[in-house]
Amino acid sequence: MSVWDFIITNAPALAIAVPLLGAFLTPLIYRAGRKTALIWVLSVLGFTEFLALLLVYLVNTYGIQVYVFGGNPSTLAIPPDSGGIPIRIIFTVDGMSAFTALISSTIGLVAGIYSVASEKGRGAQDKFFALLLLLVVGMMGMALTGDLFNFFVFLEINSLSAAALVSYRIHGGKAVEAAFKYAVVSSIGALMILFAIAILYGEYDALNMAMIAERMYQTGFSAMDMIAMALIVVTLAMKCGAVPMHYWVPDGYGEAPGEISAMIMVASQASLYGLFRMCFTVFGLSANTHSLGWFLIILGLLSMFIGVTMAFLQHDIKRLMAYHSVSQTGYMLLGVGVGLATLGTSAFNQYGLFAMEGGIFHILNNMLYKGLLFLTAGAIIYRVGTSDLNKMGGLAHTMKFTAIFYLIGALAIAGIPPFNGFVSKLMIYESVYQLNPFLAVVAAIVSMLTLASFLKVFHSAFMGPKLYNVKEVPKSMLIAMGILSFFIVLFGIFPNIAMTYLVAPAAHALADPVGYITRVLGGGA
Amino acid sequence: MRNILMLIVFLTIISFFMYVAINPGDFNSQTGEHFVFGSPKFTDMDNYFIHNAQNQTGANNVVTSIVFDYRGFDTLGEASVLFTAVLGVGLALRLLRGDKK
Amino acid sequence: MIFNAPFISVMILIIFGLYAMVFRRNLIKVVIGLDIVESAVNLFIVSLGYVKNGIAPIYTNSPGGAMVLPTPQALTLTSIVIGVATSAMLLSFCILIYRYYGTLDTRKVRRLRE
Amino acid sequence: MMNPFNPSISTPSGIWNPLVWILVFLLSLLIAYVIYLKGEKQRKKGMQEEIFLSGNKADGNTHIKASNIGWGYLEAMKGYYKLMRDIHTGIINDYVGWFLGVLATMLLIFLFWGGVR
Repeated sequence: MSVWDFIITNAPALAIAVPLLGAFLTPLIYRAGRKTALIWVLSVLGFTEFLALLLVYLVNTYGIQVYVFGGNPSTLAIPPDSGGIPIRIIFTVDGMSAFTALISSTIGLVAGIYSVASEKGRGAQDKFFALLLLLVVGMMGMALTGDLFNFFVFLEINSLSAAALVSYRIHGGKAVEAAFKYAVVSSIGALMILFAIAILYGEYDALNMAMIAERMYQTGFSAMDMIAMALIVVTLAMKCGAVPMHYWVPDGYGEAPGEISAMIMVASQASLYGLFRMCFTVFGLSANTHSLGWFLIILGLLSMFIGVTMAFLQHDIKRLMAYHSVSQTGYMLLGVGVGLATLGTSAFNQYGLFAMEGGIFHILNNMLYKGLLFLTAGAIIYRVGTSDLNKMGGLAHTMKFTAIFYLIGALAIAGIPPFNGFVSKLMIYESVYQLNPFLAVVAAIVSMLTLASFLKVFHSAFMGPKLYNVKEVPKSMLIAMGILSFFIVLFGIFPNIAMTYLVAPAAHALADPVGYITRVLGGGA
Repeated sequence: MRNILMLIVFLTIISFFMYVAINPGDFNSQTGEHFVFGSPKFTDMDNYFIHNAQNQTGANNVVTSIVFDYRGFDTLGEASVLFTAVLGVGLALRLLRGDKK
Repeated sequence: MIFNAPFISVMILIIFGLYAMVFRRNLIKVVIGLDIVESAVNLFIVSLGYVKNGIAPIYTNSPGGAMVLPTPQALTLTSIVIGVATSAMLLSFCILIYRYYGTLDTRKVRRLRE
Repeated sequence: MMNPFNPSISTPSGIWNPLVWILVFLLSLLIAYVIYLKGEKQRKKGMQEEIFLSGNKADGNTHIKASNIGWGYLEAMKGYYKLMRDIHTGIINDYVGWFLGVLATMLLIFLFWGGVR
């Protein structure tokens, strides 16, 4: 068996194992010098990115990939002597998982490149880079796993490493406060998920998502399932920053370093993935998806509106952007919520699937432009030394590239046409309008307020007289921002590239829980 | 005001959690009790472990065989969580140890 | 119903933990509340696996008869370690917060608001 | 399967093509430039170039602070923002409390509004 065959066969496991090995070895390799460690970290991140791309290719070519840890062969989901129940931990990679894994590893790579320069000269960098890799592990694991308890374990890796990274720049204790709040909130959430997993285990004696969904469908949706569903859905909605529980978002994103804000933003998208996976695959067959969908829609509306209005109030650049990511999460919840509310009816094929595609495309776009904006905010703070917008001004005189990148990101997030934000917003407006016109109106108003507050940032940070005599940021930060800007423009002009290879498979995978279940419980190939 | 609201919230949560514990049957009474202490409803996955663990893994302790074989990947994840926490504590407390910056 | 007494005590523990997290104004007590919830959930998982008159799932010197379900015990082992890791992180953050803010009162530890 | 390099995307009620949009944008730039060229030739330097800020004459070095931007909007929405400020307390107990509140609401909604099919 050649190396290539080995990689193809074990791609889902390697996508976890490679960054995990990288994280374990980083503190050791850092002893050999910073440069060696950086080469190591970046090559690990690059290889992870390659594996995620390979997973997307495999899923698009051969359908859902099943990987059984310890199975012989590794695709044997159901052992022949077990009577049709999955025994071991199973990774199930469908379109949505591959999509989330791809955006997670991409933002990890970009943040790695960016932090080469931005964290130079700070202490404890071996731990910083190891935690960065662990955060990638957490996101990838949440995306790829098909086992509930395993999902919980990766959720904990995700939240703990994110909390540690938030506290990296201690910033007079403020960053530690933010990290504490983030850690408390995500720990109680994770415990509630564990509680729900215990309820589901006690009822069905299974931990595999497909098996639980199958048994739930057979025995009927009981009150226990309802309570477990409420626990899981509310927790994951909190982890992705939906509004009545969004308070940790501005704290956490606002105090973290720029590239870490971008990564935590994508980590919360991984929780969003978990939310969609639970709603569609685990509970989608049995529960009342109509009311569940409307719950997501209402959360999305609240997130959109309150997020954007609170953002307008802020004068701290990172906090402002953090509130905007609350608002952008609202768009995704709205789009996918419309898909969930219409699931199983004739409206689903008319506009529900399209709304889901819009919501999922928005996840990709949000990763690109919100990541870019956080990186530009990090660049500004790197040069100016403050995050207070009131003290900024005239940066466009000297930081020309940063200004251009900021403008690309701001226009994209506001939905100005040739950039990618417009495409997904258009898809959401058009389809949501058909469910209820009010939803589309709110979405459009939120989009306008977004533009207003980013113009405010542009004016106060980049325009005006030259207050600071600063240089352009170092090259590695510009490269990281340039990568994201390139994809923003590319997906803005050719949206069908993303639609064909990433978004449409993801939406179809979510909308087809039966395919997921039969692929796992059908015995594997 | 806050306390009254939180009281209502707590009462709701208590009633639902107690429902989980006492488990008198379903709301729409399609199905009976789901889990009773001492007699689980489904046991097939665990029966597989109990019957096959000794043959397949060579461990007399079934829990060991699950922790290190059937669900060994969870144990790897657990080790990673511990590693994460160690790194995080080291990162957070680096100033107390007197590292620079 | 009364046979579900272990579950009932677990729920009471969870409620106590949540109460501590919502109403106690000390950061350490909030962390303690979190730990109570965590122990309660672990207890819940373990008690789910009990089979009437079951013995520990170990074949060495086994007297025979029904065995309790092994999976919950394995899950609890994992989740205990995770809980320890979480508490360690949170308490180290508490140390730092006390160092920089000089207080552990939650009403004063809020330089980040709005 | 769609052609991935086809820029146009069709929505339930229309079609969107970024290339056409860019063409129209460039065309409108061209038209604007033509109109600009047709402007008055007699315009001299120093005729209409003074900067005013809210009616006061300003030198070129004034910079509006971020907190002062959108003052009218914030003033109009005062009640709403007061409510929002009250909600965002920044106390960790309240963060957990809101989580439990949404959990309780969700449980009640699903109990009375069809969580069980």
